[in-house]
Amino acid sequence: MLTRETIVNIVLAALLLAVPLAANASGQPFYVTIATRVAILALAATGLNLALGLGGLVSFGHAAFFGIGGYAAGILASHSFSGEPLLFGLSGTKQMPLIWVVAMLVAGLVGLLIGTISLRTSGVYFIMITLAFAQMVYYFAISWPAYGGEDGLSILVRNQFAGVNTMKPVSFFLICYVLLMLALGLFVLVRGSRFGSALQAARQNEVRVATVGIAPYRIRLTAFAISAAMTGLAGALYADLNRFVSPSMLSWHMSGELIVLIILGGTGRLFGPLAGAALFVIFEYLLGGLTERWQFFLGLILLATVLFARGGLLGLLAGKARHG
Amino acid sequence: MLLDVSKIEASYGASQALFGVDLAVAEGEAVALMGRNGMGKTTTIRAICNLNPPRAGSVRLAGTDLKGKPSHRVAKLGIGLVPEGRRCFPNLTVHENLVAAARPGAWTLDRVNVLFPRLAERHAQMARSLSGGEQQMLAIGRALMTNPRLLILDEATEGLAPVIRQAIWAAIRKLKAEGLSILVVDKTLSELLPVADRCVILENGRSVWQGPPAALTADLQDRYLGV
Amino acid sequence: MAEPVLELSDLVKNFGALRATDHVSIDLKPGEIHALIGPNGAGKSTLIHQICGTVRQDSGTIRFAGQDIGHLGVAERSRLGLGRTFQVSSLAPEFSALRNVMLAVQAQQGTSFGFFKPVMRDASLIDRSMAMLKRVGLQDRARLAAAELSHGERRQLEIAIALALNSKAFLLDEPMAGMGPEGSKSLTGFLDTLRQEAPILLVEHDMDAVFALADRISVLVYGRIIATGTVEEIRRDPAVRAAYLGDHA
Amino acid sequence: MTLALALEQLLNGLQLGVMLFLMAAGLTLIFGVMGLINLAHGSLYMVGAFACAAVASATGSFWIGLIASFACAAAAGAIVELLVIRRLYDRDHLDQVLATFALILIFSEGTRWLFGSFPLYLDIPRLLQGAVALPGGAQYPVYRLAIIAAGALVALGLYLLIGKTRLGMRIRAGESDREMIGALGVDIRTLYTVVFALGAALAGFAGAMVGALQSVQVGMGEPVLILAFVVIVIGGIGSIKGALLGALLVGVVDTMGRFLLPQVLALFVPPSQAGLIGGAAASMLIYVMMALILAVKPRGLFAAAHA
Amino acid sequence: MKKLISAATLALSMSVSGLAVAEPLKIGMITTLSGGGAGLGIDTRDGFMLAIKQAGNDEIEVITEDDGQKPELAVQIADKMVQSDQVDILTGIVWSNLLMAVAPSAVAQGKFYVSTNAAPAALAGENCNPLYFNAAYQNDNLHEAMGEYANKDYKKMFIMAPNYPAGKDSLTGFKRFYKGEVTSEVYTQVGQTDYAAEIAQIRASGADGVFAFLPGGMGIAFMKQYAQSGVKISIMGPGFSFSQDVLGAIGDAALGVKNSGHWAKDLDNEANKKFVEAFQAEYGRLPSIYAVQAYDAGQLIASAAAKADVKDTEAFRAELLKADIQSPRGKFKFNINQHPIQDIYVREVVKDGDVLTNKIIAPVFTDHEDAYAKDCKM
Repeated sequence: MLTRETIVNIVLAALLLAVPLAANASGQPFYVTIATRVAILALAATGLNLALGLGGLVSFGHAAFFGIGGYAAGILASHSFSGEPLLFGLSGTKQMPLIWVVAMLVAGLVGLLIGTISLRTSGVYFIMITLAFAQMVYYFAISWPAYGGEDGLSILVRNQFAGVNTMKPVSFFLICYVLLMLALGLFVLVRGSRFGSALQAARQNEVRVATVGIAPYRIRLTAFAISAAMTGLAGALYADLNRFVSPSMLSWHMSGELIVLIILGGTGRLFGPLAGAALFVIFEYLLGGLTERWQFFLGLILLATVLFARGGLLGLLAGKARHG
Repeated sequence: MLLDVSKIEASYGASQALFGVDLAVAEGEAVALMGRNGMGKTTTIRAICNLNPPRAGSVRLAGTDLKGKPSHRVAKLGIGLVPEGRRCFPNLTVHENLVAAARPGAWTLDRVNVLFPRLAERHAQMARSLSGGEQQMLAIGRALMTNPRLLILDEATEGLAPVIRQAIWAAIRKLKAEGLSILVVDKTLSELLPVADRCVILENGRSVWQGPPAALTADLQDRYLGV
Repeated sequence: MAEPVLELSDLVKNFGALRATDHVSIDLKPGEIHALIGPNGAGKSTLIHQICGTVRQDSGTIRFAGQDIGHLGVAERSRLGLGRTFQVSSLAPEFSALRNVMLAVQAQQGTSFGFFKPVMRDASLIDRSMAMLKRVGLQDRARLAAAELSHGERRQLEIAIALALNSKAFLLDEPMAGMGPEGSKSLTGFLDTLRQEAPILLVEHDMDAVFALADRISVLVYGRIIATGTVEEIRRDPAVRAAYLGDHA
Repeated sequence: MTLALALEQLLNGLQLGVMLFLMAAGLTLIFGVMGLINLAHGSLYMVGAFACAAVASATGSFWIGLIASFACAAAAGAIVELLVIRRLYDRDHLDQVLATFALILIFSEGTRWLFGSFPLYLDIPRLLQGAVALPGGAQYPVYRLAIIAAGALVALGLYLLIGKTRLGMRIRAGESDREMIGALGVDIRTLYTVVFALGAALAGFAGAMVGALQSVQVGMGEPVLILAFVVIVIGGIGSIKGALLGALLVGVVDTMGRFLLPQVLALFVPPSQAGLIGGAAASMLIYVMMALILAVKPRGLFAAAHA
Repeated sequence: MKKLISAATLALSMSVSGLAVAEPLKIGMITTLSGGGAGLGIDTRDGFMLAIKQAGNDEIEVITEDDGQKPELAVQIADKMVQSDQVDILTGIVWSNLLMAVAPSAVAQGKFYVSTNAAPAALAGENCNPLYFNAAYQNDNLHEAMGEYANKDYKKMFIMAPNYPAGKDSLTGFKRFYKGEVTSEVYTQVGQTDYAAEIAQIRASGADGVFAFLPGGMGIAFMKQYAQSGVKISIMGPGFSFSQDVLGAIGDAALGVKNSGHWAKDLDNEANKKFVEAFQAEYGRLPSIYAVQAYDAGQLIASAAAKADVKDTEAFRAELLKADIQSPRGKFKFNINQHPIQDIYVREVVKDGDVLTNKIIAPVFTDHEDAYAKDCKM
C-alpha cells in the first residue's frame, strides 16, 4: 500500500528527472545545471540527514565534510593534470569513481576524528564544537598555500566517468541523479536496519539504549562517519559541477544551509533533503532574479518555516511524519 | 469561599489524570487533600496554580476566575505554593530564596526568621546545602514572603525526621491560628488530621469524599487511604 | 547460603556538602525479592543510578554476577545482565512497543552494527519480542507507539524489555507508581512469578505490594540503611516506624 | 623579544579577551537562563556598531553614539525576543539554531538595505586618542586601555547585578527552576525579555567600542560570534565566570600565538615560510586548544549544572 | 512590498538596457553586487555601463548578475550565461578567486573573458590564453611599484599581507623590486580585524617603513588602529588599500599615506577629465579605480565591436589587442600576454575639501610590464 508520503516522494523523484530532461530537449541546458545542483545539495543534505534526522545529531559543521570531499576531487584532478605525484608516490586521477571513493574515505575519516571528540558532548556543546571544528578546517584551507588557499583550486576539465561524456550537462546530471537515488536507497536500508534502530532509539532516549546494553557513543560515531562520507561524496560532485573548489565550500554558512535544506524539506523525512534543496535553489533563483536582497526574504521564509510550518514542505504535502 | 474548585479535569502529558475534582477552601480554613499515591493530588494542585491548566471545570480564587491566567498572575492573586520536593533554588542562598520573589505585606523577612529561627541562622548558606527539613522551612518561608491569601503545601512533611516534622506542623498550626487559609497534602494522617478543618479525598482523579476529620472513619481510611 | 548476585559494599556518594549515599551495603540473593524503601529524598534514586552506572560512586564497590562492575559504563553493565526499569517510564517514544522490545533483543543478540537487513522482516527479532510482550500481556498493543500507551502499559513494556535482556537480576524502580489498584494487584502477581527468573531489587512506595512480595526489606533514610530484615522484622523495628512507616503501619 | 613587547602583547591579548567577554557574557547568560542558543548575537553586535557610527556622525559625538548603541541593541534585542525568540524557548536546539540563523540573514541584509554596502566611518573620541608610555619604553593606545577598563567595569557590574540585586536573584532562580519562580509570582516572560535585551545591549556595546577600532560593516559580527562560541564552550555554557576565564584565555592564546608561532618556526625554516606556516597554524590554535580542553572536560571548565 | 518589487524591476531593467536589438553582441557581466564587497562590484558595473552608453552602439547587450562574492555562484552564473543566454564575452569579476573559478572554463568554451580587475599570476604567464584579456593590470604591479618606490628612502621594511594567494603574490611583488632589508614578513589571517599584535611587532621591528597590503575592511581596521598606536613608522601600500571606497571609513588616519596606482582622479589628461565629469554626472559620486578599469574594459569591447564581428574570434581578438581607446589612465597598450603595459604612480592621500582622496606625486614606473609576460607563449 502506498502512503501519501511515498506518492509525494515518487513524484518528487520523477520531477527531478523529468524537468532537466525536458529542459535539455528544449535547448535550455542551464536548467539541467540547476537540477544537478539540486541533486548534489540533496545528496549532501541526505548525508547530514543520517546524522541529524535519524540520530538527532545537530552537526553545524558538515560543510567541513562537503569541502573535504570537494578538495579531494580538486587535489586528485590537479595532480593528474600536472603529473606530480601526490603522496607516497601515488598519482592523481581523473576517474570519477576513484575520486568518489577517496573523497568518501577522507571525509569519513575526518568525520571519525571530529566525531570522536565532539560526540563526547551533546546538545548545544555538540552544535558549537562541530561548528568550531569546521572553522578549523576552513582556516586551514584558506591559509594552506599548496592548493590555492583562499583562491581555491580549478579543475579545468570535468573528471571522467567510463563511457560517459561528463562535460555534457545532462550526462553529468544523470550521474548525480543516480548517486542521489542510491544514497536515498541506502538511507532507507539503514533506517530500517538494526543499526538504524539503535541510532533512532538513541535520539529518542539515550538512556534507554544504554540500558539495553548498546553503547550510544559507538552507534553515533559510526553514523557520524557514514554521514560525513556521504556529504563528502556530494562535495566531490559539487567540485566537478563547478569545476572548482574553494574554502567557501567549507564556510559555516554552508553548514547552516545544509541544515536549512533539511528543515525546509521536513526533518527526518527521507525526501526532506531533496524537497528542501529544490525549494532552496528555486528560491535562490527566483528571488535572486527579483531582488539583490533575496537573502532577506530567504531569512523571512526560513523563520516562518521554523516558527509556523515545522513539518517543512513534505509536512505540507504529505502530512505528519509517521514512525515505525 | 476563598478557593472554589469545580469539576476540573486535567491531563498529564498524553494521559488524563483528573476526571472531575471538586474542592473548596473557606477563608481561614485548613483543608487536607488526601488520597493514595498517583490519585491526582499533585495534579490537582498544579491545576489550581495553572502550572497544568485544567482542560475543563473552573478554579476561582476569591471570586476571580483563574482560567487562562499564567501561573505568575495566579500567584499574585494570592496563592503561595510549597511544592512537592520543596524546589528551593539550590544556587541561591537562604536569604536570596526568601527575598527573590517577595511581595510586600504582613509577612517580612523578620517574621519568617521568627517563625523559623533555623533559617536566620543559615541565611548566607546555599539552599542546596540545607537538610531536607530546613529546605521545607525555606520553601514555606519563601511562599509566605509572597504574602499569599492561601498557602498550598504539597507533601508538607514527606521524608522528614520526626523532630523536624513536629516543627513543621507547629508552624502550620501557628499560621492557621493567624487566620491564613491552607490547603495541605500529607501522608501521615495522625499528624495531618488534627490540623485540618475539613478533608477531601481523591481517588483515580475524582474527589470521592469530603467531610470533617471526625467523620473519617477507620473504614473510610482503609478504603481510600490505607496502606 | 547462596552467593549474592548483586552486592554493594560500603558505597559512598557525595554531592558537594550533601552525602547522598552514606556507607550503604546491601545485597541481592538468587530467587529473592529485596525491597528498598524509604522516604523521598532518602537517596534511593542516587543508589540506583550508582548500580546502573549513570552516577559513579565516590568509594565502595559494586559486585555483580561475580565481578566488580563499579568502573563499567551503563551499556556494559546491561550486557552483563542487569535489567532495569525506570521510575518515570523511559522508552523510545516514537517506536512501537514491539520495536522497543526488538531493540533489547538485538542488543541481547549482540549485533547492532547490521546496516542492511530490515529489522521488520527479521523473524529472530520479531518472534522473541512478541513472546516477551505476551508474557506481560501487551501482545495486542504491539504496534502502538510507546508514547500512545497508557502509563501502566508503559510499565509493562519496560518489564518486557528487561525480560528480553535475559537479565540475571532485575532492578525495578517504583513499578507500581501511577497504577490503579487493579493494575497494582496484577503486577504484584506477575512480579511474584518473575522472581523464578531472576532476583529482584524492588524500590517501591506501595506498601501493600512491598509487604506482599518482599523476602527482605531494607530501609534507606538520609542516605543510610537504618534496617534490613524480613517483613515482620521491619514492621516491628521502632527506628523504621519512627523514620518512615509512622504510627499507622 | 623584549620585555616591553611581551607586555604589550599581553595587554593586546587582554583587550581582545575583554571584548570577547562582552559578547560571550550575553550569549552565555541567555543560554544559562533561557536555554536558548542565539546565533544572531553577532547581529546585535553589528546593530550596536552601526547605531554608534550613524548617531556619532549625525551628532558629532562618539559618546552619544555609544549610548545609542546600547539603547538600539537593547531595543533590537527586546523586539526580536518578543516577536521571535519567545516562541523558541520550548523548542529544541535545532529550531533555535535555524531561526536565529534566519535572523542573521534578515539582520545582515536589512542593515545593508539601510546603510548600503560601504563600511561606515566611526572614529575614536578625541578624549581617548593617542598612546601612553608603558614601562620598558613602548607605548600603548589609550583607547585599548579604555576598552580593557570598560570591560572590567562591565564584568564587575554584571557580577553585582547577578549576585546582588533582586533581578539577579530571579535570573539565577529562573536558571535552576523556571516553573517555580513563575509559581511564586515572578513574570518569567518579562524577565526573559529583560535578560535578552541585556545580553543584546552588551553585544551592541562591544560592537560600538570595537567599531571605532575596526571597520563598521555588514557581517562584522560573524567572526566575533564564532570566537564567542569557542569562549563559552571552553568556559562552560551558562557560566559567566567561565565566559570571563574563557575569553581571557582565548584572547591571550590567540594574540600570543599569532605573534610567537611564526617566531618559533623561524628557528627551523626560512622566515618567509615561517610566516606562512606560522600564520596558518596560529589561525587554528584556539580551535586546537578548545579540542584539547574538551577532550579532558567535555562540558568546559566551569560546567553549569544543567545545560 | 509592492514598492520593493517595482524598485527591483527597475534595477533589473536598467541592467539589461537595449534588450530589443536583433542579433546583438552579448556581454555577461558577473560582479559582486551584494555582500561585503558589493561596493567594488557596483563601481565596476557603473564604470562599464558608462563606457557602453557612451559608445552608443545599440547592438551591445549587457546582462548583469550578482555573484555575492561566492565562487560557486559565479561559476553557476557563468554556466547559465554561456549555456542559456549564449553570451559572447564575460567580464566584471572583482576577485581573483572568483576569476580563477570562471575565466579558465569560459575561455575553454571559446568565450572571451575581459577582466576588469582581478589579475592572478596564474593566468598571466604560462597559462595565458588568446581569449583572456586583462584591462586592469597584473596583480603584482602595484606592489612592485611600492617596492621600487621604497628603495628611495627606506633601508629596512616591515612587510605584511593576509595569508592567502593574493597576499603572497603581493609580498613577492614588493620584494621583486625592493633592494633594502626586509625585517619581518608577516602574514595575517584573512578577514582579521584586530592588528594589535602586528602593530606591536612593527613597533619592535626597528624598520623605517611599513608596507601593508590589506584590502577592504582589513585595511580600514589596521589603519585606524595604527593611527592610535603611537607608532610613527610611515605606512605605504598598494592603491586598493586606499581607494576611494575605503578612504571614507578610514578617515583622517589615512592622511599622508603613500600608495601606488595606475590612475588617480587628478591625473592630467583629457580623457580622464571627461571620464570623471561624466561619471559624476551619471552617478553623483567620485569614480574609483574599479570604475576606471571597468570603463576601459567597456571601451575596449565597444571599440572592437565597432570594427569586427565577435563571432569571428580571430578578427575580434586582433581588434581588442589594438586597444584603440582613450583611457583615463593615459597611455594604454597590451603586452603579449594581453595584460596592460602602463605607467604606475605613487599617490598620497590628501584632503580635498572635506573628502579624502588620492593625489599623484610622481610616476614610479613608465610603460611597466608584468613579470610573467615572458613565460607566455602566444
